[in-house]
Amino acid sequence: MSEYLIKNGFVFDPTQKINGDVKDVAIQDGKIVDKVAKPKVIDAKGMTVMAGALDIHAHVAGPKVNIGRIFRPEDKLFNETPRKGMMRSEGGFSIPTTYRTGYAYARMGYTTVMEAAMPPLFARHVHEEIRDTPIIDEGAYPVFGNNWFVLEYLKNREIENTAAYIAWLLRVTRGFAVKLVNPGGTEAWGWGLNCLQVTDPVPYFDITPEEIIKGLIEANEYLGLPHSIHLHGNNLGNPGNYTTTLDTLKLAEGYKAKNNFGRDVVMHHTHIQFHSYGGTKWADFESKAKEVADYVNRQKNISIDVGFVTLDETTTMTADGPFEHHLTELNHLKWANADVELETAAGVVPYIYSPDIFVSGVQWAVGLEIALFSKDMMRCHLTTDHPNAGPFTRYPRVLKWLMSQKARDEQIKAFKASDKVVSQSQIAEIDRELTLFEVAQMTRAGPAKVLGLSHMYGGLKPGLDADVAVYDFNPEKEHKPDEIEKAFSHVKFLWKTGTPIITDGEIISHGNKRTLWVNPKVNENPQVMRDIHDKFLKFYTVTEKNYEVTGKHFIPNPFVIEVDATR
Amino acid sequence: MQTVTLIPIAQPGLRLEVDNISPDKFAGKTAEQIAALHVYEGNTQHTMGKFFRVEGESGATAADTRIVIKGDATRLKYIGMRMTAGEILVENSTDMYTGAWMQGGKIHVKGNVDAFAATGMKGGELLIDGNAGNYLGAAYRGDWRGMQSGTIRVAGNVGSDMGYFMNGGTIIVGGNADVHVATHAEGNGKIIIKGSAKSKVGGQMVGGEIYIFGGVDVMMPTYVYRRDVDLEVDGTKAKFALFEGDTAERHPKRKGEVVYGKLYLKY
Amino acid sequence: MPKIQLNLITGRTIQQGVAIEGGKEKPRYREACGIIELDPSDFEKLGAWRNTNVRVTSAHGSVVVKAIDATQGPHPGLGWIPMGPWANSVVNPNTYSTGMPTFKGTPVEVEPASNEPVLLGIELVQRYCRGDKK
Amino acid sequence: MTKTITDVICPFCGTLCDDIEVVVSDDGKKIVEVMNACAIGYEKFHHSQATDRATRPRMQQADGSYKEVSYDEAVEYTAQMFAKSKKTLMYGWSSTNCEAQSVGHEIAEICGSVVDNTATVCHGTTLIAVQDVGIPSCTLGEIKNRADRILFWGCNPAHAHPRHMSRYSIFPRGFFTGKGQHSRKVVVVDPRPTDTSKMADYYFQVEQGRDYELLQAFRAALKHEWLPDVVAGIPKERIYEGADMLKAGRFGIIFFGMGVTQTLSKNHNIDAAIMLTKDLNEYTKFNIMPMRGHYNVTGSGEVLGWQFGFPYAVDISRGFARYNPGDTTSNDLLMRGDVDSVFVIASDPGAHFPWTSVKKISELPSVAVDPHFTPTTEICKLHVPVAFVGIEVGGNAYRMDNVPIDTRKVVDPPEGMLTDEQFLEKVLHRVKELKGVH
Repeated sequence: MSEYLIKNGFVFDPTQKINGDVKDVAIQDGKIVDKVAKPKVIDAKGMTVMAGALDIHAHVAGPKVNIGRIFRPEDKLFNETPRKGMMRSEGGFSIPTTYRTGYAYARMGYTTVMEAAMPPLFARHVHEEIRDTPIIDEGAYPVFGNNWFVLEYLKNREIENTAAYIAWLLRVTRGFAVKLVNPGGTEAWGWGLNCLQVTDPVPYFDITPEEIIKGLIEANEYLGLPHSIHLHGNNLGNPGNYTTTLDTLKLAEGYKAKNNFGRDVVMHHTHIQFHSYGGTKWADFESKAKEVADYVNRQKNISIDVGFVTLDETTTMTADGPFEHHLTELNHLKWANADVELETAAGVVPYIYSPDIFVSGVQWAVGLEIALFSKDMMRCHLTTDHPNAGPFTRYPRVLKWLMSQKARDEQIKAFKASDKVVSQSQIAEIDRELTLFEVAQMTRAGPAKVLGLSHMYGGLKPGLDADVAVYDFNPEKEHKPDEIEKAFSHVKFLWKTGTPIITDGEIISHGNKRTLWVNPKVNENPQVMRDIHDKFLKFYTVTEKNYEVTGKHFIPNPFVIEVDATR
Repeated sequence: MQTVTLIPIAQPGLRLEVDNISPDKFAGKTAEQIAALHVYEGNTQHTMGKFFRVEGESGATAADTRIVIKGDATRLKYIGMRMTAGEILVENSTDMYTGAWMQGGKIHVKGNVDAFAATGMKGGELLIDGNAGNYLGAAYRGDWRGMQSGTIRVAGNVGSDMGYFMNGGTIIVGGNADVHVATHAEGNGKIIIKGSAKSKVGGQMVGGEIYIFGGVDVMMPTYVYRRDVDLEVDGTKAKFALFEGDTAERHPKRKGEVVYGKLYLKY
Repeated sequence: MPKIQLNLITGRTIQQGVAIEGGKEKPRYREACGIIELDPSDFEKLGAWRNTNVRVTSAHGSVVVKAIDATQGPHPGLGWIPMGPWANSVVNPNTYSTGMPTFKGTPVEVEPASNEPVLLGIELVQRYCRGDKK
Repeated sequence: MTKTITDVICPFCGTLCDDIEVVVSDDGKKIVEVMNACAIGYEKFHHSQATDRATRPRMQQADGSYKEVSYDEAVEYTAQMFAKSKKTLMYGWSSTNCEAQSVGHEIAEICGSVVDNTATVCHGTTLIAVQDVGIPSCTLGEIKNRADRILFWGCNPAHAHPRHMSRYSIFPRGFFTGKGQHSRKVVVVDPRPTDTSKMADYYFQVEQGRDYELLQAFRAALKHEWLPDVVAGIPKERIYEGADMLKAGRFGIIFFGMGVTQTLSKNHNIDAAIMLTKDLNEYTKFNIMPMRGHYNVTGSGEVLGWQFGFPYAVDISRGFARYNPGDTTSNDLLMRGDVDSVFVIASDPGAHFPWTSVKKISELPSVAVDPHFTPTTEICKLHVPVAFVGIEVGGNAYRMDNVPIDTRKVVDPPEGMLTDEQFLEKVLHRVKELKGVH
């Protein structure tokens, strides 16, 4: 019987509307409980207590992440740390090794992370990296938006077959949710082409991004999966793309969430910062964060994560193959591309968001504006689309900017083209400073609800998993901006499902890390099974029998979420 | 300027990593404190004192600290790594990474240096009386930012891949160069070879200048003869044939003019 | 004794692949890799019979192999020894600080050596490790 | 009654064929027949059954002969060697599974060793080039389904990857390539005509050692830049013609091999080939792929990549990872005398390193873990025979296009034999005791 009592902390838990009250939190056998008999007592007086945080979108495990690691030795230069006690050696800044990834999330109070894009054919690779990432629970989103089965079924509006295929693929890849990346555009990239608008036809397949997105919303709700579709829309990163984004978000209108996981949204649009740009070219580049945030505020059935730009040298990576080619044409830095048969593609390019470059400054402003214009922080989540807009290790710095206007003003002053950044954005006029309650919504309660995991994560209600973070941060005191960043960079204490991971700032355990996946049951569907068999015979280069991820050597500690979608 | 002298009293079984031999690390330390600094032989951490007798005093800052290494230094890696100021004099030859990532100050090696000397050099001066190994003044693996600034002078010959991804600074070679000179160079670095070069000279070069006095055995096919020019190069007045390339690469425009890598061959 | 200068390259052959999986201690490995493939024109210059032994010498070492007709050619001036201990007795070990020895493009001299034996792979390696390689 | 096991993965080359059928005796102990494999794969499955294979460790004696010892003695010798060494070279890793590699990496981290794989003499220079300029690539199915331009530069799949051409590149009929070979133009660049070039529509006999010049010339030709009359033995007209033919395709692929990675210019050859591919994406769709040799050399690079950040030549001597080919690569370390013991697993440097490096191995405390007798096992102080991965034990492997495929066990290893992973686990356990870590 392992029992802990965290006493006298300032507790922030939106799931219970607890807003900084001084309360005790009790842990027993991995769960939050009302009271405990003989606990080990931790005095959190003057400290901030929250549930463990969730990252709803980060590229932390899998083929393109590893391309990034392998092709950027310079990203490791002078930042490696040696093995210490039971802790493995760490390395890498923008694309850290799996061990540093687990440790770094834990240090910030994060206990659950979702790998944002899993190419199904590479599922084994993704799971091997997840296995070697200590402490944090992880799930992975297989990509569907350019998958030949999906394109062919949806061309004929076959929702039930699409759903049956999704159910099969989630099971054989041990996947968590339905991810779309540049729907249709990445298949077009197979021929060096793209789909920039939701109405652009996909070469050969005679379907549009619009039809793919709506069809997958319908299939996702047919299955009643925990998470909604997780969408990276078309036309990412281009001046004037906010209209494409609004066209994309509108596709969710009229759909209602159907699931048993307490999820209300039918579409999660990810790293929306990259999709909220005005202007016609880089010269007149401007923020359209207000337009996008206002629409999201009105539309209760969609959620977003931001993808804050952190102004670092980082490594961009996405299944949006054509975008990465576009990027390497712009910055002339090394380019990796990885097209995947029948399924998807990926690209990787290093990128420097320089405070000396006006566009980087505006991108920084767009991210912060999206959050600061958002009215419902349960539907607006903190991400950097790691590592695309910046490494996840910068979350505390982002919090500093979100919680302190002073911090924002200091950064604005530091820009070389400060005036132009101000004139092309609204960031300088915003005086909103996020509260810790709102931070807990953005990083805990919100993502947990949208992922359909609020029965496990995101709060401190008795019965939830005992993922608890204690920060050395007194909300009643005044803080200099950098003190905010410092406090959230390194938890004082952390529990993962009741196991002490960090005490007095030191990592003492690798915990009991789990791999989350969703196993939907659907009616027998002989046609889809025939189609699968046929495609493996004719077009795949691995056999059907060699496709499914099985065995402890890939997933030593699975946590399966069963969904019954039989009719 | 104060001088610290290191006299080898023992040789390591493996190569010895002496990144702590740098004016920045020695500054403000007594001989005893310097002798207590760490050096690494594989997985084993030793004190400097185990391999060197330390004599003299360091200055208060790197700038007024001078280090003299006597005796056999051929198994010492990383001498002067990342130094920002001050001086190092090596009376014989050194192993790899001499002056790697140095930012300022001066290193003078009276013998030869092995590969990767002045990797990612940002500034300062590296003087080599003997020969230099491969990858002199080159970028670290994967980095597109090679030698940025500073000066390297080699009296003898250099190995392959000199000035790999060079962005700035000057390298002057008294003798001959092995294959691949200034590959991927961009910006305005300058390489002068008083002897001859082999093949693959200026391959994939976007910008910068190469001057060769003694000829090239096989020219890159992607260099185009432009014209003859009279120049004074490091004290030598002569007529040079100007070639531009690498025509396979993209080339930026400056004031409407396309900027090429320039290869000057002395007649 | 006539000697010819060649540019030596090495690499895989399917016979080499089969032989390494069939057992490198076996004579079959020697038959597959203890050979040098010469262009007919180079055979003429050398004045040696097909399928007789020759000594191949470079600045880095020397080895006796059986000279056979080029199976994939013509390649006048190029000599081919399948990758293995025989080739590695003479290739240029210089890595140019890339980690990769220069396995292809080693200048060699080839001379008839019909009375010298071609050693078995393991024999050859053990010989030069014990230092009794000239 | 025999039984047939289907969808078996061939543990020989990077092609990693996964459609092999193996007929085994009813007691599951003997392989009776192997179907669909190439000559090399067939030989590997069958030779694993050899009655004369070593089944217990062998320690070298003073006279150079070998004496059988127990696995426990072998574990003790190996662990002691690791614990006493200042820097052990742990070389190989390419013919074993990713699970074994992982265990080895922790030993390296605890003992401060260098981990290097066979890429160091195969596609290591490719990895250097990828780090300098990236790599636009794809899975082999993309080529099967889309490619109409296939270029083999310095590689000879007819010999090195026998089923590559039929499964993936020249012949297969895919989704957009229903006519198979007739939908494609095949190009071969090699200093000598090969059995692969016999199948080519275009063959360029490049002057040996001048690939870099020819590649840059092709790039210049794409932009119709000036060229000298002849480059690397090829008339400029043919270079311009070749460039236009590549541009005219809808989806092209360049495969390359040791013909360029091991030839003068090495990483620069690959760099130029990758840039040629990148340039071609201005006109059409093009990708490039190294023809990886050992069936899991790619996997070794991947596991090292996510655990340490570098794909080979990883020096962990100071507890954290460092990487720089030319310094931390096997042949440089051996020739420079910068390691004091050698651990070889799942590869054969004795046969594939220059003799000067092999001699160094024989002079140091050394262990060779390999199912076969090899030149390496016969010069190392200790030979530890193990089960064949992909035949007698499963485990994950990565194909040349980075696709992970879980290999299968088809028969039991001989009584009492350990696998790579089991032996390494025992060594790791003992090393932790000796070093006092947990």
